[in-house]
Amino acid sequence: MGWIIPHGVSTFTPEIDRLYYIILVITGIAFVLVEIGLIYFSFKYRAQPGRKAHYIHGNVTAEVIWTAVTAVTVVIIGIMSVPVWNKVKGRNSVPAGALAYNVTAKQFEWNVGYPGPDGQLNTADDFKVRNQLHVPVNRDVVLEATAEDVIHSFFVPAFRLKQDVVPGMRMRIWFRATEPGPYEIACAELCGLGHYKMRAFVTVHTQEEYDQWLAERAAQAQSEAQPSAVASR
Amino acid sequence: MANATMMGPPAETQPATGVYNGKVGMWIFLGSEVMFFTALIGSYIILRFAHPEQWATPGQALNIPVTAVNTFLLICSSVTMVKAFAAIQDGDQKGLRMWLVATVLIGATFVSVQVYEYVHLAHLGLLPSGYREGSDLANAAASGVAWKAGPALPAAVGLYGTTFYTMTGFHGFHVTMGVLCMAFVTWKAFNGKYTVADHRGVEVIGLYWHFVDLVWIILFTIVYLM
Amino acid sequence: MATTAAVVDHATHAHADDRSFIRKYIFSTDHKIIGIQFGLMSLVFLALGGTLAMMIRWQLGFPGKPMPLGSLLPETMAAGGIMLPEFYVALVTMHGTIMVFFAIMPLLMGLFGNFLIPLKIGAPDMAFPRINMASFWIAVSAGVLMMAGFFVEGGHAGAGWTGYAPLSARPDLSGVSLGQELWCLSLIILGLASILGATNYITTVINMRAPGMTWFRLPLSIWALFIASILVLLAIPILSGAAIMLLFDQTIGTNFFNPATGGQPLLWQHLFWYFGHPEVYILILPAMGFVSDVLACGSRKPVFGYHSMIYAIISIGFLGWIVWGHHMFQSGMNPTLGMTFTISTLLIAVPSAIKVFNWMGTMWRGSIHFTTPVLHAVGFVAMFTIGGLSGVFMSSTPVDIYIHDTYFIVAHLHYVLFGGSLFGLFAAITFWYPKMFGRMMNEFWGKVHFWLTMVFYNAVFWPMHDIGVHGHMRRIYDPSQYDFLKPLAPVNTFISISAFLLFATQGIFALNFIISWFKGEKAGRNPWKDTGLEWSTPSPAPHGNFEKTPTVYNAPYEFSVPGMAEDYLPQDQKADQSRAPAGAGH
Amino acid sequence: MKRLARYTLTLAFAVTGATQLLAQGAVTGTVKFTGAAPANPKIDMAEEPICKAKYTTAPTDPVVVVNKGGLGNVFISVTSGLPAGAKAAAPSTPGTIDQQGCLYHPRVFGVMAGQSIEIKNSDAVLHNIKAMPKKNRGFNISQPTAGMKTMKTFPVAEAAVPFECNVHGWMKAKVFVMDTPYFAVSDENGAFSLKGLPAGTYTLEAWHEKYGTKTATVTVTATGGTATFTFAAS
Repeated sequence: MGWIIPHGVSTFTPEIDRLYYIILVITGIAFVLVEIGLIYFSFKYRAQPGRKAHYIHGNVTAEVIWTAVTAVTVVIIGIMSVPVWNKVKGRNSVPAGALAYNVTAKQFEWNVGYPGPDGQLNTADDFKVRNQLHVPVNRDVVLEATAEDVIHSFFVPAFRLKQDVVPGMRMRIWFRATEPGPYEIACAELCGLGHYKMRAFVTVHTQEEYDQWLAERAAQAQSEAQPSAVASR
Repeated sequence: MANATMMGPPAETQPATGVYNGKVGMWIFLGSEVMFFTALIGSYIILRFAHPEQWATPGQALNIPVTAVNTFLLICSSVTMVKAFAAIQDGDQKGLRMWLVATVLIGATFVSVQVYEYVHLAHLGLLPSGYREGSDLANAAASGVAWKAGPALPAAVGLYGTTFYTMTGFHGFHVTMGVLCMAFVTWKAFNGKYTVADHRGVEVIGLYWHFVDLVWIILFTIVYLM
Repeated sequence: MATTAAVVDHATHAHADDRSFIRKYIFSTDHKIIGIQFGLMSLVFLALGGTLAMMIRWQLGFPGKPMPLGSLLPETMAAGGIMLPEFYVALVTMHGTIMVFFAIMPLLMGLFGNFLIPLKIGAPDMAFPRINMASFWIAVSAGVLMMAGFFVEGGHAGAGWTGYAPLSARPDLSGVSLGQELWCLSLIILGLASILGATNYITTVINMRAPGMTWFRLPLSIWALFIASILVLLAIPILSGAAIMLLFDQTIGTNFFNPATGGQPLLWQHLFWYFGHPEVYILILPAMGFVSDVLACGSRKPVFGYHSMIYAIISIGFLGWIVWGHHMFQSGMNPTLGMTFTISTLLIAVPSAIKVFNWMGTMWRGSIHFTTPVLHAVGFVAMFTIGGLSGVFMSSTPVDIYIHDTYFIVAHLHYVLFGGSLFGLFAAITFWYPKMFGRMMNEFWGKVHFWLTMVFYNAVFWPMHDIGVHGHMRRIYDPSQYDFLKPLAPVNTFISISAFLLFATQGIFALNFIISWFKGEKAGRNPWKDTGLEWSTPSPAPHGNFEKTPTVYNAPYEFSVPGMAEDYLPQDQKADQSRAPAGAGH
Repeated sequence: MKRLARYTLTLAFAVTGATQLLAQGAVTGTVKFTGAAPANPKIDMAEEPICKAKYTTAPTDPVVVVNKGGLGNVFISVTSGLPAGAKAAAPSTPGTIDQQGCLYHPRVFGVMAGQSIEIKNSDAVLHNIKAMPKKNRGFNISQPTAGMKTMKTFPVAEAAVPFECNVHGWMKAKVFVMDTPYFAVSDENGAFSLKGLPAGTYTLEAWHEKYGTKTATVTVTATGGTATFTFAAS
């Protein structure tokens, strides 16, 4: 059975995976102790002719010990979670200077808004690509995500990244991809009958590839959008 | 056994608390009611904090004087309820009946005034979904001029209408239920089912009635006055 | 006190039962009949919820292939036997809704809350028998409404059992209008039934305990039902309030959850989970209580740490109110709150661990008779442990980022609700069956059912952790759409086949249940040699329960008291003063 | 819309005289399009290889279809001239809309109120069909497999009911639900024919999803077979 997390390609991966494995080991020990204990007790103390159960109501020392051990363990897990959580989703976690994109989720597509040639988001030369997020490798990226209709959840398994996108709210989702390549984006929150088809792609490029791609798409959008963009306002 | 049809078991063993089941049960049930109104009021608070601009200045859309009188009536009905209870404790059957009838009538009046208020508001243009298109309020809000000695009405009142009707509506529903149960208790009082020794039904419905009054005082404060 | 009670007793108890058939079995006010009615209703719903799960598993195991018997379904559900996505979403929604609200909860609270509370505290009936009866029939009408949703235009509710707004509030976006409205209405009505039931249980426990039945002589099953009833009483009205708001949003145009007019979609989640987490404990606490009773009896030993078990139940009940945010870590809630909820959530591990260790302590140095109920109880401990431990993963917010809304969660919740609640229920049903029907269930087939269930159950849900760790999302109709999920297809097929076998295995239980009703071996008053008050009455217990109000002298689990001839000392049996057990009167 | 002026768009309805061959009262005509047709937006169907395989050249979204100076996908109906409240029985044959290559065929069409619409999926991919009428009851259904057919009916007349597929955000169609059978859609060359109109004078309206509506008056003669109309471009 594989309890092994698949390979991940963002800066969050090592820390989240490490925490996962730490918890796996801790819970694994508890699991083995309890299950072996149950099997052992079931065998050892099974009813046999002549056996009489001991009349015991409890043992305060034992109870205090296992209560304390459990409490300390879970508090340690909690404390270890804090810095990682703050890094990924904390209030001011988005690094300064992160490349920004607009992401608009609607049934059942992810529309990505790119800054046009001026490099600024939310200006006239922005262009939109459906279901395609292209980012450079080793750069901080922030997605300004909104939803048009219902709640969606932006999920990139390879980045260990998930964030619900709620209509009426603006979510800032950031990450830093570490390996070029194509990865899948899924919607992780039930959003209607086509939920399972709400699939998109994030392509991590090297910086040169990315610049080239962006320039191409911007030019294409420029030429294509001119008449129809105006018409549809 | 007077209240058996409503609350009582066929027979009660000695209650462990020394308080009869009906009363304990009503207190417990009211715990549930508290949580219900907490959900409504909590949602109101969250929505209002999120969009304070959708709330009209107190007294602009809602008629405070009328509702204040209505509130006063409801508080009076709590008093008449207490009077009814006191009467039967003294074995005063006549007093019990009189005060119960008074309570039922006042409760019914309260609900009627609330229905009138709804009709009036809907006519004026406030619906659960917000302004009614083309209504007086909608036009006034669109024009942006001052309305009724206050500032201009909010441009949108979707949440205001939503919370107003839901909260007062559910309170009204509770009062209506209370009036119906109270009418039943009154009917039994006229049949002489309550005695000095056993008048549990009067006490139990009284508990509910006071609770509903208390909730109204909170609702009146936050919905009408704030 | 005992004398006053005895005077009343003569009037109420053990009189000739001359009620008509309808008063006796249909509109009965007898808590035992109402309990059994709840039980039968929820077992039907359990089978139905299971059937829905099988359809879900068919689609996941064999995506796009025509379902066996699928051609019997109308075109709006399955076209040529191939399930439609909107039907799949409705299945997912209704499987969850039915199992939580119409199967597990009424089995635990409706069946056993009703059946056990008066019997185990020595009361002749509930505090409010008529309200009790009303509660059942209100629940039935809620069930009928819920079922009606399958037959309306647009299909049944399709926003998940959690009904997240705005999807649930917008017929144009979900394609479902009447179905979702019926869903809300049914939950509101069921809520009323639950609240009436809880009021009844709490009053009964507070007020109607037999003389000598002090709080610390109550069996753990009653403590668990009592705390769970308080949770029902306080949590269900929150759901009712939320469902009413949702219903109004759908029907009269209110704006609670409509973001376009300033409504707050997250408000629904806060309300739902503020109800929902206590609900989770409503679904597990009673099972914990039953298992404690069964394990003590099976091990012939007092429950280890009886007092700390009670405090654990109480603290789980309390902590349940301050952890709802852990369902919403990825919802866009204020991230700072995340830490608070992490800590409070992790703290729940403490009382849960206490309970697990105490169950093991109960078995330790006992003399365990592995009857069917005891097997299920031990199975409960083993499986609940897994469910509890997998919960630690998602309470850690960073790990939750990855596994939230994946099959890891599905595995976790089924380990708690199936491995926990349902194994606990199997233990309880097989244990108290003789008291309900006067006959024993078949032990051989009971054991076969247990072992097959245990094997197939783990074959279904254990691999779900694995696919969850690989990122497999919940509630998706066709995983083969995603490249990263394609390698998991064989696992999904394996899970599905195991699920069909697991479902088929439950047929053994159903047959055992039905056949034993008529043909089972006659049970005496106390077939398990247990200490509870219910075993001092005939099986099945008569109307009014006890020939004479019992007086309680002992703590609930006085097994194997040294120096006594029998290895159990019933709660209402005075121990010889000279050999008074040390634990009595705790 | 203003910058559009440089395309000097004109919609011309040139209705030529009906010949003997045409059924009586038939109005035939063309929807003309002058000026340069704008390029239609490209559709990236990479995510749906099954659909992409159905095209040899990169598919575009056929918003503006111009051939030989004629504009396609224009819906023509009679707005006045018919007796008030005129209604006709709906035909028993359904109107059909097909999903083929991740596009709707036809993109614009009319049915009569009460006439069934057959919604067909010719792609082996999931399409959902979300209809958003204002006067009728909307629906949102899905067709996951190739060859699936679903029947739907709108009982009340309503113009330009939007159909869309949310899985493929570019897929859009418009359905006109009419009380009378007098409507037509121009073909890819802009030609249309309105059959069976009784004699009289009518106002016709032509609707295009991008360029809005144009009206024209036409006179249909009673018997004798021929009727002559001229629609002037505005």
